[in-house]
Formats: sequence, C-alpha cells, structure tokens
Amino acid sequence: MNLESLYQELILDHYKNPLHKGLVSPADASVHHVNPSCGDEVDLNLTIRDGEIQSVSWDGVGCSISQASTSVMSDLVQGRTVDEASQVIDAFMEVMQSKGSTTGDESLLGDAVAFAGVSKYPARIKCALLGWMAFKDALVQLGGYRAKDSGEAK
Amino acid sequence: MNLESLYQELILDHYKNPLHKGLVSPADASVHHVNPSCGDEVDLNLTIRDGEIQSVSWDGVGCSISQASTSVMSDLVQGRTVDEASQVIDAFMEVMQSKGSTTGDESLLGDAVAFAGVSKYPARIKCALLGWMAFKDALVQLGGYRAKDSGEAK
Amino acid sequence: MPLDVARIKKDFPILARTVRNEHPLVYLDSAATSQKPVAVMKAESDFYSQHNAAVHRGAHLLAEEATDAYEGAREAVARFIGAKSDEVIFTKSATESLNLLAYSWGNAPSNSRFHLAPGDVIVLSEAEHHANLIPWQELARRSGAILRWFGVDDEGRIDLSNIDSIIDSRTKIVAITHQSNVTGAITPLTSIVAAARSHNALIVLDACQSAPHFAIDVKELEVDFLAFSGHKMVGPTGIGILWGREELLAEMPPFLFGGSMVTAVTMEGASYAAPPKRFEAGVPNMAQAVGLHAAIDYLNAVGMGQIHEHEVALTEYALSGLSSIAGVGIVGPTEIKDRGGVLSFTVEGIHPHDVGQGLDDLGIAVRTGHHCAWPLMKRMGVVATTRASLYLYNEKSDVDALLLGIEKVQSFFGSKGIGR
Amino acid sequence: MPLDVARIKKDFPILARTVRNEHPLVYLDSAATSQKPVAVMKAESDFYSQHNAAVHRGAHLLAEEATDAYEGAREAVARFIGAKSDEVIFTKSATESLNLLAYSWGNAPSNSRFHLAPGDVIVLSEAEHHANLIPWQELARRSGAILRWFGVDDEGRIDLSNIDSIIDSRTKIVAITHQSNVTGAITPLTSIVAAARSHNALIVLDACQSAPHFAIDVKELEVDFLAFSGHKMVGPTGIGILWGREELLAEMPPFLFGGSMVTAVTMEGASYAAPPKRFEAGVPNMAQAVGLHAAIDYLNAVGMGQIHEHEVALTEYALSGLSSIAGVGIVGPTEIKDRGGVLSFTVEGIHPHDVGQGLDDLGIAVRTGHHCAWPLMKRMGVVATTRASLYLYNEKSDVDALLLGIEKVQSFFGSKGIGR
Ligand SMILES: Cc1ncc(COP(=O)(O)O)c(C=O)c1O
Ligand SMILES: Cc1ncc(COP(=O)(O)O)c(C=O)c1O
Repeated sequence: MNLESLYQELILDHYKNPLHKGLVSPADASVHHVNPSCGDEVDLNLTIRDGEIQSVSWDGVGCSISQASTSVMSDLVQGRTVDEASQVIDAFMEVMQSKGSTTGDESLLGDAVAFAGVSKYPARIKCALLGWMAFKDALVQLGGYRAKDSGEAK
Repeated sequence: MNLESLYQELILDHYKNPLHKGLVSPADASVHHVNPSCGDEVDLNLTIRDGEIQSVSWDGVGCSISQASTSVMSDLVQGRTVDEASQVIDAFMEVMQSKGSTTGDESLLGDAVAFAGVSKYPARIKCALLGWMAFKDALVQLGGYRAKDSGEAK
Repeated sequence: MPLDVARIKKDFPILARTVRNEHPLVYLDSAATSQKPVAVMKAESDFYSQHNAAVHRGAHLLAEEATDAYEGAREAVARFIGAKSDEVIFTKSATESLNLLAYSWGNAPSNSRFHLAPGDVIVLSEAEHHANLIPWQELARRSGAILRWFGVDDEGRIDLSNIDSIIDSRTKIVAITHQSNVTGAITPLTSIVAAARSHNALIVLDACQSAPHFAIDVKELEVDFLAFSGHKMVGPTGIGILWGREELLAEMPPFLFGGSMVTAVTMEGASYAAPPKRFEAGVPNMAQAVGLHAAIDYLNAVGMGQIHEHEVALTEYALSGLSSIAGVGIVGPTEIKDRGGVLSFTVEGIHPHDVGQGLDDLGIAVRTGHHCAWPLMKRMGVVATTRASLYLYNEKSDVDALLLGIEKVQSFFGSKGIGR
Repeated sequence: MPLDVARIKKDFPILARTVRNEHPLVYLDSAATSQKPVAVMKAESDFYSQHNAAVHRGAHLLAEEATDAYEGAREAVARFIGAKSDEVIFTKSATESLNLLAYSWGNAPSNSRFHLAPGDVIVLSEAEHHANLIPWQELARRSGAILRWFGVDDEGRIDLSNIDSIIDSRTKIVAITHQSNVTGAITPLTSIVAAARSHNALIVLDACQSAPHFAIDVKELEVDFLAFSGHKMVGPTGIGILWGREELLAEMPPFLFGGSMVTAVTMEGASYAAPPKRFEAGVPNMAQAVGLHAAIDYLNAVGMGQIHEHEVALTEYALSGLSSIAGVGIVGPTEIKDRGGVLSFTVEGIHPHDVGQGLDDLGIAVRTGHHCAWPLMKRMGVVATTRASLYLYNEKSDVDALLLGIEKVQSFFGSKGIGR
C-alpha cells in the first residue's frame, strides 16, 4: 500500500493522542464548523490576551486527517501573536492549495508540513482544513485575523 | 421542385378561394383555436339543427395548408348528420397520423384526401388539423361529437 | 441464466481503465452515478452528427428527425415504466423532478386539488435523500403546511407502526423513497399506498435507486408520481424523469416558464399547453433524452429481471462477506429480503474517510460521507459511512476486491495502532 | 483574416449530410440551436469513457477527476465572459437560468434586497423571448409587482424615448435581451444600464443570442446577471449558464433544493452552501459542462473577434440580397449597424410556413413561426416570419442558396397564382 506518504506517523500520532482536545471555557470566541461533504464537526474555543493566543481548545468528531490537523494547528498557534498565527494559517492554506507542489516552510509550519501530502487528494483538503478554518473564523470574530494581501479575508 | 405532391392544385384552389369563410352569426357554438407553434388562428361558428350540421363558417389567418384544409372541411361536413361528421373527423385524423401510409377513404373524405401528403410532414399536420380541431371542439361543446372507439374523445 | 458480466464489462470503456498505482478500477459507486456503455455515447454523438435541431420548432427535415428522436425517447421511457407517453416529462435530474412538483403545487391556486393550506400535512420518511426532503420543507415553509415523517428501525427500515397517526385526513402528500440510497432498504409500499389512497393524498415515489435496478410498473405501484435520474441507469448526465398520472398532470400548474410550453402569450400573461409540453420550457435536453433511450434499450436487452437477479445474488454474497470481517458493521438490513445492492458499513475505529482513502489506494471506488441523507445518518447513530453499491457490471471479483481491501485497510491502520 | 469556413465546416459532421431529395444541407437555423463540432462530442464521450463519477461526492480518483473536469468547465466559462469562477452557475438552459432568478427572488424574505413588494416594478421590453418574459409575469403575479416594458420601433429596435417613465424609483428589476432572436437588433444597453443603476435596480441580460456571436465581458457590460445556453454556441444540449455578481449571489436564496447545496440538514430544515454550489442541487450535468468547455475552446481557437467579423460581413451580404428580391420584406433593421445575423423576413402573399416548406424542399433549413416572441410579432404586425440565422460555419454560398431558394418558392407559388 502507498498510504504511508499520506498517513505519516506524525499524523497518526496526533490522531491517537490529540493535543488541546477538550473545550476550555470560558473563551472569547466559540465556533462550530462542519464539513458538509461528510458531516464531520469541530467546536473550537479561543482566548486572546494582549494580541497573543492564550488558549485554543477544541472538540469534535472526524477522520484521522481532520483530527490530527486540528491537533497540530492548536499546538502550533498556542502562545503566538495574532499576526504570526494569521501568517501560519495563510502558509498552511497555500500548501493545501498547492496540489503537492510545495511542502511548505517548516520553520513556520512545524509539524503541519506533514500534511503536504493531503494536498494531492482534493477531497481530503477540507478534512485537513476543518480545524484551521474554525480557528481562522474565531480569529476573525475577535477582529484578529490579518490577511496577507489586500487586507480582505478570503 | 418536389412540392407538387404536397401542394396539390385542389389545395391551392381552396387556399385562393376558400369556402364558407366569413363568420355566420348567430351560431350555437363559437370557438377560437390557435396553432401555438406559429400563431395561426381560426374562429369557427357552428349551428346544428335536428342532428344535422346546418352551418359551419369560419375566419382566420394561416398558411395555405391550414386555410385550404378548413375550407375543405367546412364544405365536407355541411348538411351531414352529427354522427357522419364525427366519422369524417376520425377518418381525417387517421390519415394525418399515418405518416403517409394511407390516403384515406375518398368516399368519406372527398376532397380532403388531397391532404394525405401532409402527413409526411409532422410540422404541418397541426396546420392541416387547425380547422378540424376547431370544428370538433364546437361539436363536443354541443354534445355532438361521438368518438369511434371507447366513447372517450381523445 | 446468469449475466455474462465479462461481456457486459466490455461495453463500458471506463471499466477497463486503471487508477491509482496502476490498479484496475473496481467501481462500486453506482448509487452515486452509474457508468455508461458505448451505445449511450454513440447515440448522443449520432444525434449531434446526423439529426441535431431544435425539436417542435422548425419546419425542416432535421427538426422533424430531432423531434422523432426526442419523442421516441419519451415513448421508450413510458414503456420502461408501464406508462403513457404523454405522462412522461423530461427534466434535468430527479432533483429537478421533485422540485418541479413542489413548485408546481406551490403555484396552485386555492381552488386546485394541489393547493396546500396551513395545517395540511406532507408525509416523508427519515430515510429520504435530501432531494426528496428539502423541496418539501420549503413548500411547507411557503404554504404553512406541516411535515410529518415515518421513523426507521435499527436496520434502516421504515417503521409503519404509527402509520395511522402519520397518514390521516389532513395528509395531502406522501413523498417517499422506493429504496434507500444509504441502507438499500426497500420501502413497504403497499400499506403506505393504501393509507394514502384512503385519505386521498397524492403519492410521490423517489425511484432513483429502484428504477435502474428492477422492473417497475407505475400501474402496479399505484403511486401518482415517480421521479428518477438517467445517470444512475447507465444513461447520460443531465436528464431526469418525472412521471405523473395523466389526469393529475392535466390539472397541474407549470413550473419553468418559457418557450414551447404556451398556447398564447401577450405582454400581460400567457396560457399554457397541455402536458408534457407544459412542463418542458425551452429547447430541451434532446441529446440526453436520446442517450437515455439508448440506455433503456441497453438495460432491456440485458433484461431488467436478469439484472435484478444478478444484483440479488451479488448483494447476498457481499452481505455475507462483510458480516464475516471482524469489526465491520453493516448499516442497513443484513438479510437480502427487501433490500437492494447498496451496502453501507462502518469499520471499527477507522473513520469512513480513511477507509475510503485506503480502498481508493487499491483502485476500489466507494463513497464515504452522509450520502445526502443526513437525518438518516443521525438516526443510525453514525456521522458517516463507507458505501459500496453494485450494478449489472459488477461481479464477485469486485466484491472480493472490496472485502480484501477492507482487510488491508484494517491491517494498515492496525499496524499503526488504529482500529483493530 | 477571413475565416476558413471550408475548414470549419469539416469539423461539423452534420453539415456534410444531405437532406430532402439528396440536397446538401444548408443550415440557417442556428438561432434555434447551433450544430456541434466533433471536439464537443469527443469531449463528452471521453468524459464518460475515462472520468465519469459524481462530482464533489466521492473520495476516489474518478470523483476527483470528474470534479476537476466540471470545475475546469466553470473556469472556462468564467474566462469566456470575464467573470470569476464562483460567479458561474450551471443550469440546464437559459430558460432555467432566468427562472432560477425569478424563483430565487420570489423566495427572498421581506428584509432581502431581492424581495418584491406589491407595486414594485419589473421592466422588460416588447422584444423579449418568452423565456425572459413569462417567468417575470409569474413573479409579478406571485409578488404583486407590476410589469412595464419598453416598446420597439418599426425596425424592432427598443424605443428609449420614454425611459425616464419606464425605469424609475419603483423599478427593482430590468430584464432585457441583448440581441433579439427575431429581428437581430442589438439592445442599446448603455442608457438602460445607467438608468437602472441610478435607481438601484438589478439588471438581468438575456445573452442567448449575443454570447455565442461576439466577445462579452460582464465587467464592461455592467449588468448584474447574464443568462445563456450552451446549445446555441456549438455546445451540448442540456446546459445553460447563469452568471451573477459575487456579492449578489452571496445573498440570494436557493432555487432547486437537494443534495450538494447544503451545509447541514435535519428533518425540520436545512442551511445552504455558498454559491455556486447553493444553486446546483443534485448530481449536475457534468458531461454537458465538459462538452461546453470544449465548445468554448473551439470558439476561442477560431476567435470570437473573427467570428463576429465574419458574421457581420455575411449578414450585410444577406441583407442586401434579401432587399433586392421583390416582395421580400425584412422584419428588423435593414442596416448592419447594431444588429446580428438573425434575419426575419416575409414574402408577399406566401405564408411563412409555405416559404419554409419550399426552402426545406431545397435542403435549406430555416425557422418559421413566432420564434417564441409572440408580443414582438404582434408589434411588428405579422403573425409569423421566416427566419434565417447565421453562424461561423455559414458562408456566402449558404446565403446564395437562400436567396435563390426564395425566388424558386416565389415562382412555384406564383405559377399557381399565389404571391407575386
Ligand atoms: C433570446 C433568447 N432568449 C432565451 C432563449 C431560451 O433559450 P433555451 O431554449 O436554450 O433555454 C432563446 C432561445 O430559444 C433566445 O433566443
Ligand atoms: C434516493 C435518491 N433520491 C434522489 C437522488 C437525487 O438524484 P439526482 O442527484 O440525480 O438529481 C438520489 C441520488 O443522488 C438518490 O439516491
């Protein structure tokens, strides 16, 4: 089987032992996202203090990709400034849209580079993005997200 | 040109000099029919006395086929019993649906057999039937039309 | 006589192709859309190469030929379901067919038998595909009608125990699926039809998953309307069928408005033609109707009875195979009685997306997700399933590939400590 | 550089066929539907032979490929009209596209900018095809809105003299044709768009007869919505396009309800996806979208500018030829300025049906009747016309055949004492 490159150990480890899973309340923003093509769901709580991500926590059901990706994301942005977190989101989105042509900048994306293989499977990109989109949405709600270019969230 | 067989002299003669054109009023039934595919129209007045067609008159605009066919029809059924007229309608309908396989019974249809060629041109059948359908409708309105088979008008 | 599947497969060029890692394609997603035989593609391109013209409109030879081809397709559909030709309406899909009904009835004036008043009841089931659910939700919203629905049991079978309180004198419409696209369960129509009839309710049957798989006769079914899609029955995409009883269609208001469905038009208003034209505004999907005709000819040549028997045998084989894999749970009836060849299942500890991904990697095409039947998924207690669905071109080797594939997926994830 | 029509003709197999009495086909009915090049048929059968699967639904390779092909077609359409990809919605026809708008807006709640209240005004013209007339009549009937319309002058050109009383502060919608399918007259859009903009009215353009014939850019047109059909632009039947401005589509309620257009569904209600998915319920007309893509590639390879120049020259030639036949009257502009290659005419004393029949007998395919524009016919003072319409594969010899044909028809009927 050729699944090894998609399902890297790191991904499956996060799947088995997800980080920051279990909602921490109260939070500044709470969002609920669904992947309409499969029904997978994620709830995410976000708290920001002085322009820094103080806490991201989440809960949800989903496939290995969506669960692991949410786990990696939540660990990656913890403690970062809102601007840095926005940059990380943009970088991850770029990798996901790359159809396998880029693995992304490891210094920025850390463990999230392991998901580069997902971008070759269009139907799974939504899985990988579920938690990220929830996080971005929460950031936008708190007025925190800064898009890289025009200033308009897309 | 091969139009001779379709546009027989008899048809074009009726077109040039239509019979019973000009509405005779009052009448027992007045109907208005339209050919939705071209907008051609016919008005028809019908009067029945003692089970006999006393008067069929009509007016309208249309192509040579529709005008001539209405002219032939109106002359053919004049003075007939309602039952005979119903038979004539059915016989003409049959010819029209025959795709050129039958010319019809001349003893019943008279000049109307000249329209047999029309049945090879599906788009023109509605032209040939415009006046006939108006007449049938008027008969039905007066409770006169008797369908050949099941007793149900179709 | 069993089907000669090897020969049938040759008629479907796509089944000869290889997919990921040079695996030969094992296509088990026919409930989503079926594959097409060469005859269907050829019928469409022959139409375009020889007869293409706008039907019902021109006075020239091509227009006549195109009209004959289009109306010939209507007759073929009518024969296929035991109906009259003028009772068959071409739409773009079953989805449009069902929306056509909901909008037409929403357009009905208050003196029409199709008019819904506040408090009138539309009956559905929990097993409906979104296409036979949301149009009715919206009609209810617009009209003030109320939705009621049959529940389903743990095998996904429609539960008739409370039929008397579901279908009652306030019930105007019963819209129900013939066969579930998730569980494969076939609906017990007889009692539903009897109850609906006794209360004079209109019966709409979603035949998307039945018409392609076994012979249907609308007179025997005793329903009023039937909707299905060409693309699920080896026909082209872009064509659906709505059948309705002659006397009902005759009274129904139109849905889409435009050319060829009128008798007269002014700037202020229009009057409408008789069915089926009344319901087919604009230049229709002519080539698709012609392709559907070829599809029906193809299915008839194989034989709907044969196809059904073949699928029953294959489904039995697949059911017993799936049941014998530890950790696999069938979502739907586990016995062949009153069920078709749609097989939804879960694999313990492995999410359907991951199962589907693993199978895809082996060249096995299945569907994963909620299958556009979200309420049913909730009722069955799953977020998603993996679904394999069978058709005339599938054979035991396809099922074997699936069974082996599931085991491989299990051992792949198992080796990583996931699943069992 | 003039078009190499002889080479183009070779791409359209039907143009090599003979019709009545072994006459070679002279196809002059492209305004009803165009013919199709081999590339379009091949694109559809390649899709079915290699990539067919339900888009957006499966997790397997074929589903990915089918989705790429379908979304690739959307991008091609977007580029063709200067739009963004997500602004392009696939329907079954222009007729459906226009009905989609009328129904969606009819579904809009009272706080929506699309909601129509009694007394709101919908503006049309007397030159509309039924497809851009009756849906608005019905929306007016349902909402209490009022219809107003531009008249046309004796050449069939839209009369703007009273534009200020037609488009005013009560006007919510202006739905108008870009080019008449009867007279060929091109609508003077600039002042209409300016008036509609100044009153904040939505502008819907029926581009059925323009998009196939010259380059269109929605940004330059400054309209809000655009509808056209694939089958009139060398594409397949069964596919239409609706383009709408991103920010407007984002607010519009859905039209057809079913699978793939939702974000979540319960038995009681559903929430809807973002455009374009919101407007594409069910398994879409995938092969037709792919065929349309091939059609657009074909037109682009020839060049929309070239096609337009070719048609202008041919139309001028036909106009002067028709004008020079005694007894022939052109219904529409007699000069080439702001008109396309749709040529309606009457022949003195001979009914259009009889003219069409005579031409058909010579292998010349034209259309006769009211061309689904009944109000315009009344305004022009005719019951019906004969209509010849030109496209990229027509050449002077086709026009010559038409002109000679008309004279033959005149002499045939003339010899019987009919006409002149
Ligand atoms: C100007 C115009 N609008 C609308 C239509 C309707 O297009 P369709 O029949 O492809 O839906 C047509 C063609 O029939 C047309 O010419
Ligand atoms: C049971 C059922 N109903 C309705 C539909 C909708 O059919 P379509 O998407 O072809 O319109 C489907 C298939 O998707 C189905 O399986």
